[in-house]
Amino acid sequence: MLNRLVRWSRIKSPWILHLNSGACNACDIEIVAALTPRFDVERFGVLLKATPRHADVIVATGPVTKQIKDRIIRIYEQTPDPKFVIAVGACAMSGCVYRGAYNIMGGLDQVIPVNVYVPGCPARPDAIIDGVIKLLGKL
Amino acid sequence: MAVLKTLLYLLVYPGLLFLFVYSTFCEWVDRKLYARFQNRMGPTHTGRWGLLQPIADFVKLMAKEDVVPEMADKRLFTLLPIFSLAIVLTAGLLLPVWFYSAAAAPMISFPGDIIVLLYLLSLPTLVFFLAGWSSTNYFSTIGGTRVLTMLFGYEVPLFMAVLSPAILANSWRLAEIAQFYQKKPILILPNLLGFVIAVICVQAKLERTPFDIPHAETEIVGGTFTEYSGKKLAFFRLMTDIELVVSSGLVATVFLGGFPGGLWLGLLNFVIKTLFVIFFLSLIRALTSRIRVDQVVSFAWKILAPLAVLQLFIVILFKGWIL
Amino acid sequence: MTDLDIIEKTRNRLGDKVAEIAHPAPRRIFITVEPHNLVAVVAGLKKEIGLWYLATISGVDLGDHFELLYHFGHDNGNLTIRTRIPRAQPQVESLSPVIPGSILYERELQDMFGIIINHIPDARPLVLPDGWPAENFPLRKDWTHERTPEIIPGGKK
Amino acid sequence: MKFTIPIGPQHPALKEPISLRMTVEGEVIRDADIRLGYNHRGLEKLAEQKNWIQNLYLTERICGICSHSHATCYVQGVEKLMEIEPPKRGLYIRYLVAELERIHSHLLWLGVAGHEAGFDSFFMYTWRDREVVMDLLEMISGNRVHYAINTIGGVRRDLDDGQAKKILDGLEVLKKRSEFYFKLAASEPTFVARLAGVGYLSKESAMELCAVGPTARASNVPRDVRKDDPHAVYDEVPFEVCTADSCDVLGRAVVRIKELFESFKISEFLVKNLPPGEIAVKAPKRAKPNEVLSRYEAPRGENTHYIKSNGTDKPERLKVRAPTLANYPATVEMLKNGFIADIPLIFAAIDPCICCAERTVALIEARTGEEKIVRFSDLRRLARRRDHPLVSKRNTVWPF
Repeated sequence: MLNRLVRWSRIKSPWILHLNSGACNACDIEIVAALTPRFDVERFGVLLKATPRHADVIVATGPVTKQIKDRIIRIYEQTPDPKFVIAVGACAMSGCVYRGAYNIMGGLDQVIPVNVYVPGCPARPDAIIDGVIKLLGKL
Repeated sequence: MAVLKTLLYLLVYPGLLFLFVYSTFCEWVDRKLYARFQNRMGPTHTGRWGLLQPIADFVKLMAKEDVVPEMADKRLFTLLPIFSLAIVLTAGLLLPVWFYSAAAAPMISFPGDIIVLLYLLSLPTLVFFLAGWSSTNYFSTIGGTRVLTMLFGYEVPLFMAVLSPAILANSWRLAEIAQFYQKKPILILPNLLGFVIAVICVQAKLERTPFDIPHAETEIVGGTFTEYSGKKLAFFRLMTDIELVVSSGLVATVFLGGFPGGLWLGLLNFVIKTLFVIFFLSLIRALTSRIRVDQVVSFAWKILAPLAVLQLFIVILFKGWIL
Repeated sequence: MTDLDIIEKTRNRLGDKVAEIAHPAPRRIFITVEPHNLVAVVAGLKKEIGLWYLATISGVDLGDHFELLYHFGHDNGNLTIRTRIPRAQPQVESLSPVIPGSILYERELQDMFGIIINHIPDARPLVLPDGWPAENFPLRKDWTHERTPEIIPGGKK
Repeated sequence: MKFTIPIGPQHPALKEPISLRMTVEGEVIRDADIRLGYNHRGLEKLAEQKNWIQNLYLTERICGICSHSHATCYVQGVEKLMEIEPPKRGLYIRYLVAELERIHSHLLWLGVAGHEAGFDSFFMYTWRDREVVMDLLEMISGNRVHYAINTIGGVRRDLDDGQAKKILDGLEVLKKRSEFYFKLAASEPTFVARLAGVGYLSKESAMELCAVGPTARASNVPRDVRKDDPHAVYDEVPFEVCTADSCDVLGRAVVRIKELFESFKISEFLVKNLPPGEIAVKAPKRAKPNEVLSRYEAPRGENTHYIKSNGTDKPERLKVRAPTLANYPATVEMLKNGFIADIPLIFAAIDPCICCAERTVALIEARTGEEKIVRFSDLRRLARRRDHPLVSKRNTVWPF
């Protein structure tokens, strides 16, 4: 009973943290666009939080640069359990055009475990919302 | 029987349980209004019309991992959320809505309870400061100093604004002030200016836009609550919601004639009047942008405080000549 | 001020310091100078035709030489000052006394090509990511990058 | 009470990773140090390994907000190198997309500025209207963000009459909405109080530090590549360079709003005078050894691409200079002696696009200003004092 309540609350209230690990801004503005009136993710209880301590879901964009790698790991560790990671966009999945450049580690999964991949260059807001919902459906 | 009644009073209505449920409802109203002002829907999919959204947030936070930063003062860090919750719950008991028996217990209504209530409502601010300070995070520390700086600004105008209806009613007891205005509702009008000042100050006390400086997201991340997570954050959020209910209840008691009509009608009155105040609070939140902390202090002392003094003058002159 | 005016002025006032003036397209002027004359020419042009805006500095690896192109913008087009420095001794004077905004691009040059900028106000070596190996200059043609193998989470199927 | 606060690399005010280290005394910033490199992807090296067409894809992904501007700047240069002349109709469509992108970018900026100032309703309203222009862009190019409309020698997609009409309708809606909202924003005293007098950058320092774009124009430096270097269609299109003389964040907002209306005008002109004919010519695979400097006025300022070819199908060197990089020294100057509360606004005022700036690395350190230790008791006094004498000087009038 209690477990079901907790599970329900987790599904209904995913707070997200937006993490940019070297993206080109395209996915980022689409994530922000998902908050705005046309898409309005607050309908599903999604709130954009400022600090990793308050967040449940890390929405990360962009290929991982060598400089930011340690930061990403730190932010991931700062987020309290249970936590989930969504990689938004082709860059966060594999590195996209930047794959193989000297300062790129590759996709996000090279650094931290990823739960959901949302493809697209950039992913549309609809796709991002769909990614979040798919993640929640798996809980 | 008396013990049972007291227990019921403390835990169910109007104590813990009622305040919990009603404050989550108020948060939902606030969020929904804020979203509607912005052309959005607000929470819709959690319960009917998203009504359960704040409760879902609360339960989720309770079930989350609770991180205490290494550098923080652990005892203080853990105690503060509970302490602040206790403060606002106590403050909630002082509101004269709970008069279902004519002979109210003297512990909850006594001459001078308006002052106690005001001070109880000031305490959370100090708790915020301590919370920011004990997290030893740069952002929290800045947030903490901002909390205190703002306190110097809005507290005096708020006290003066609440003072004027009390002077007119010639009482320091919330229940009597409310009764006075229930008998002569027309006398609410001279206090209109005070009402506006009080609403603005309550907005500042609750740290909502344009006064959300201590936890301004784009400047200092989470401000005072940057390091708080899990249960503690849940308590702080619940506390803020209850503070919203209690302070709008205070404004409604003092300026809008309290909540007459026994148990059920009184409750209805309470809901309608607090929601009326909360509507204004949400409107201000949606219509303004955040101002700087120096602007808050100068605004409070240059505009709000003189206006509050003016309100006092109006009330004193009114009382001398007309009554 | 049209292109021809600028060319004429440059020729008249700074003719002894300028090696070559080219005008390949409308609103594009390329001036070639010796490295030791660079700062003097920029200062002169700033005084004569009000050249205050340095768009960027491009470095090109030409094998035994580095070519530096200082792209300036003016009210009516673009002026590029070109200079060449030997690879064996990659040194050039800093422009920052004349144009304070140049410091960024000079640091970029230091970082990407290993060109030493003399008298640069902030001489901290430019870092790529922290812990980038020294003497590795990514934009030199002889520098190649070895791709690190990637881990596939969950393993290959 | 002097300490350093780190802002970033992950910070809600910065949607992109960058690290600002602010030395603050209470609420007042004494020194600023910007550390880039979190977003450095090594694009210029990559470009040397890809051919001309592949690089088009790459340059588009320098930045997501002004993706068209980098691609256009690159394509302009490559067309010159290959000595081909794109047909007029293609050019008109290309610069129509460019102007629509400017509209989307400026609307985005206004929303972000509102968000940074804590004015979330303004943010929501502008972003709601931004969806109109996003729809138009999607209709023209098939994509919301990376339009990929450019190709070497012209554009990929044609515009038919129905679409042209839709664009004109959309622009009309946008014009009305923007006018209304900006009036609203101008009449909101808390918002204007937050912008006026903040982030002062004098004309002299703007010129000294080589500021570009709206940042420079708000300091009354009338620099606009579209006028200075009227490439492609810009010599046929009537428009004005917008400037402001208040040198603060309010000025930058005003410049952007004025430019928004210039862009409406230009787009309308381009749609109404769309010439008939082809949209693209065939481009050769290789370019003769040559060099070219291509400039383009992106929403944030001037883009400069220097392209050198060596006779193969790959560039010898592609140098990209994005406007944000040029504005960093000016930002450090603006941040000094401001309040912590103003950091996001000042930083947002240059409309930073870190991903643009960071295809290479840069590290700036501020020249250390006068410093003195301030005790806690002095802080309150400091907080009350009006630090900027400029607050009263409001010579920038809101355009409505």
